Amino acid sequence: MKSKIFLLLALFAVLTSNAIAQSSFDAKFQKMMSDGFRAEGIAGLDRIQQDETQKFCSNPKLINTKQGALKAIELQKLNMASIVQPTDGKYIGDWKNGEAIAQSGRGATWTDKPDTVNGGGCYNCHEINKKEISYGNLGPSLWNYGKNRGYSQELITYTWNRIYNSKAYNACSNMPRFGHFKLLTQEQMQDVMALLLDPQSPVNQ
Amino acid sequence: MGDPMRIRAAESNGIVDVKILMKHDMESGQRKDSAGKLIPAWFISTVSVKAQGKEVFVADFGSAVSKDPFLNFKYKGSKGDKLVVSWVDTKGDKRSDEATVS
Amino acid sequence: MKQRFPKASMRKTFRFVLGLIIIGGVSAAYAQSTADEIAKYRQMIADGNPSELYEDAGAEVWKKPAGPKNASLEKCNLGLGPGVIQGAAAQLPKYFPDTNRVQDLESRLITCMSTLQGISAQEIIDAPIQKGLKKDMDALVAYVVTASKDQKIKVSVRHPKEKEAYELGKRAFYYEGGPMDFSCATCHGSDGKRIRLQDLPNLTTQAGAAAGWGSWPAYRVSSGQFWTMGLRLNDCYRQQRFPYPIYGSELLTAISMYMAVNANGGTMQTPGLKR
Amino acid sequence: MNQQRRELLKYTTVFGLMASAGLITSVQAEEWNKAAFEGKSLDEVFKALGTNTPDKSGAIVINAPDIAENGAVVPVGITTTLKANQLAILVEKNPSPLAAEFYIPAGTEPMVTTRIKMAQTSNVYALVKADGKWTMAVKEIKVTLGGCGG
Repeated sequence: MKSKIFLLLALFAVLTSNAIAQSSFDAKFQKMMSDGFRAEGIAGLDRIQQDETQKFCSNPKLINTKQGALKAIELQKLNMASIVQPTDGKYIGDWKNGEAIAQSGRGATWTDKPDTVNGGGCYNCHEINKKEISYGNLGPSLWNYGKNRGYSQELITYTWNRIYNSKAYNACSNMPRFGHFKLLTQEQMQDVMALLLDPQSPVNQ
Repeated sequence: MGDPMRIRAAESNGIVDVKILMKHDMESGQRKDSAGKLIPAWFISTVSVKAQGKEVFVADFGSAVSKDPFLNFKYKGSKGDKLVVSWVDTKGDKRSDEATVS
Repeated sequence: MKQRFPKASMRKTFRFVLGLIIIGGVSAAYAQSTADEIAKYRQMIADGNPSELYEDAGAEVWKKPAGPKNASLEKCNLGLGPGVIQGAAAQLPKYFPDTNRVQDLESRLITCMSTLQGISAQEIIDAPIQKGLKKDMDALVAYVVTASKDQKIKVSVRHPKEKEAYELGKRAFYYEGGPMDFSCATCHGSDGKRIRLQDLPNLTTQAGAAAGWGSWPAYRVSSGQFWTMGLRLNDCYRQQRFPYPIYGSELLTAISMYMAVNANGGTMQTPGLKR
Repeated sequence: MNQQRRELLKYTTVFGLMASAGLITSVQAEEWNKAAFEGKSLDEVFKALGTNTPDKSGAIVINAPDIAENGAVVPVGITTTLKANQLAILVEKNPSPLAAEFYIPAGTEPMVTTRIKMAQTSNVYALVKADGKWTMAVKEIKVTLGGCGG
């Protein structure tokens, strides 16, 4: 009996000391982050304040647990709910503009101005038009995107949602939430949609 | 007065392989500064290389030679040759450095 | 035997050939040849690394008396004893008892410049990139890391503060934020990834960290500048759309510690030459 | 041109003493072909070099990658089996096509490697002057966009 109590006490001591160590580590980390950055140009310190999705995705250990899987579903719902469909009902814009947006990786850095037109940076991570040989592979190839998948309304809505807020489908997707954080305007997203989904777009040839 | 160059010259079978790196911005006149103003052209226009006092190589550059220019050429020579590399740029700045063939 | 060419692959081939015709010879066939040609490009520019120009300048800065105390840096202790440069960068970051903290090369050079030469540390931190005291720093870094070329990366985590810096760096590596939701891990957390045509080392593995950590600082062809690790990380955070990381901060040292320890056993190929 | 050049070299040796005395440097005495370097098209450059469009020659090799990872630094080398005394590198789509010109005295190998800037994907021309006649080789070099582009 005595030894059981002792064991329990010992366990408690280990747990609390772990917890104390953890919270002191957390405090050190927070201090390091807040001392480590300063605001510059359009990049304010608010950018290191995390929303719930970012907080969750910064913890790779948690993501791979059962609890993490449940949290991911909850966050996906949250992100899905924030998506706004195009206010003018138009999903497909001009693929030529879309190509230019896909090529440009500019915008939102501290060397950009508040009026810098953001690009989508799509080629950084995706193969899109095969004519562009300089493309990244963090995301899947989008060559023949519409042609391979058909041009259904379902696909169109899905694609809009993916560009607007990729975290609606995968809580820790590597793809920026272009609509959610207003990285692209509605018109720009319509143009990128056209690049992928206009049957005339070179992507679908 | 420009910054020092890096000159490497090594002889093998009677041929001296010369590699030169020069420190220069080589402004093309096409670039804009952060305020959107065109940065005027300013580049090395001529590089001359002498071995034992004799001219063995001359390069004339336009505005399209890269920043911190690199040159590689070969001439018939020997170990111990004294090389003098001189450049002049479009503002009249000059630089001369020496090296010995190894 | 009849099925030697399955239909699917025939269709693929057909589509491929069709693709070739339609887009005028630019096609998927590039994948391999693109990689080969990029490799050839890198090999060609590797001969004649302009970092050497910075290294020469750094040797001068190291020896020249400067600052209010009019002293040189020849007694600077980078971890292997006063004035020892050979191999020093391969063992950084590390814990220094005199400052009671873990320091990377740049943070340590700031300490030397302030204690030996009397130069204000804040002045170095605040100097604009590539100018004034930062220009001296760039040259010094080029000089010091060249003296570790071909050395084995050997960074200690024996001291509790070293271990802690590693853990803090790891956490910062996975810290997601900004309007694009990026962390270091977004691009450097898995194998075989590229942005455009640039390979992204997986810094969470030994091989990737050795390739990444081991080839910076480097002369960067696209900017025509020599970049220290401090500047490399500064631009990573800029591209991550984060605010501005403070030069010489604990944060940059911790991130460096995370990469360097992961890279242990690899080889310093510094200074590198990058796109 | 060739004759002029030789005279210039002689001139340079005459001034050698002055140069070594620091009065002038020999590089000052070199002729920089302003018209050629400021030519805005291949034809203008050819004209300034004193030639029509040069014939293509199999004896000239351009050593350069097919794809440049960055247009700011594109390595380009020329080698030739011709008895060249002058070499030149031209980039068709640069605002000023002539990138560099090289003079090869006797005893120097007819080869050079340097690095040039390319504004975009373009044909690159290696020109070689031998026995008073310009010939050339052509190679397309693709310039790719790199990095995050921010």
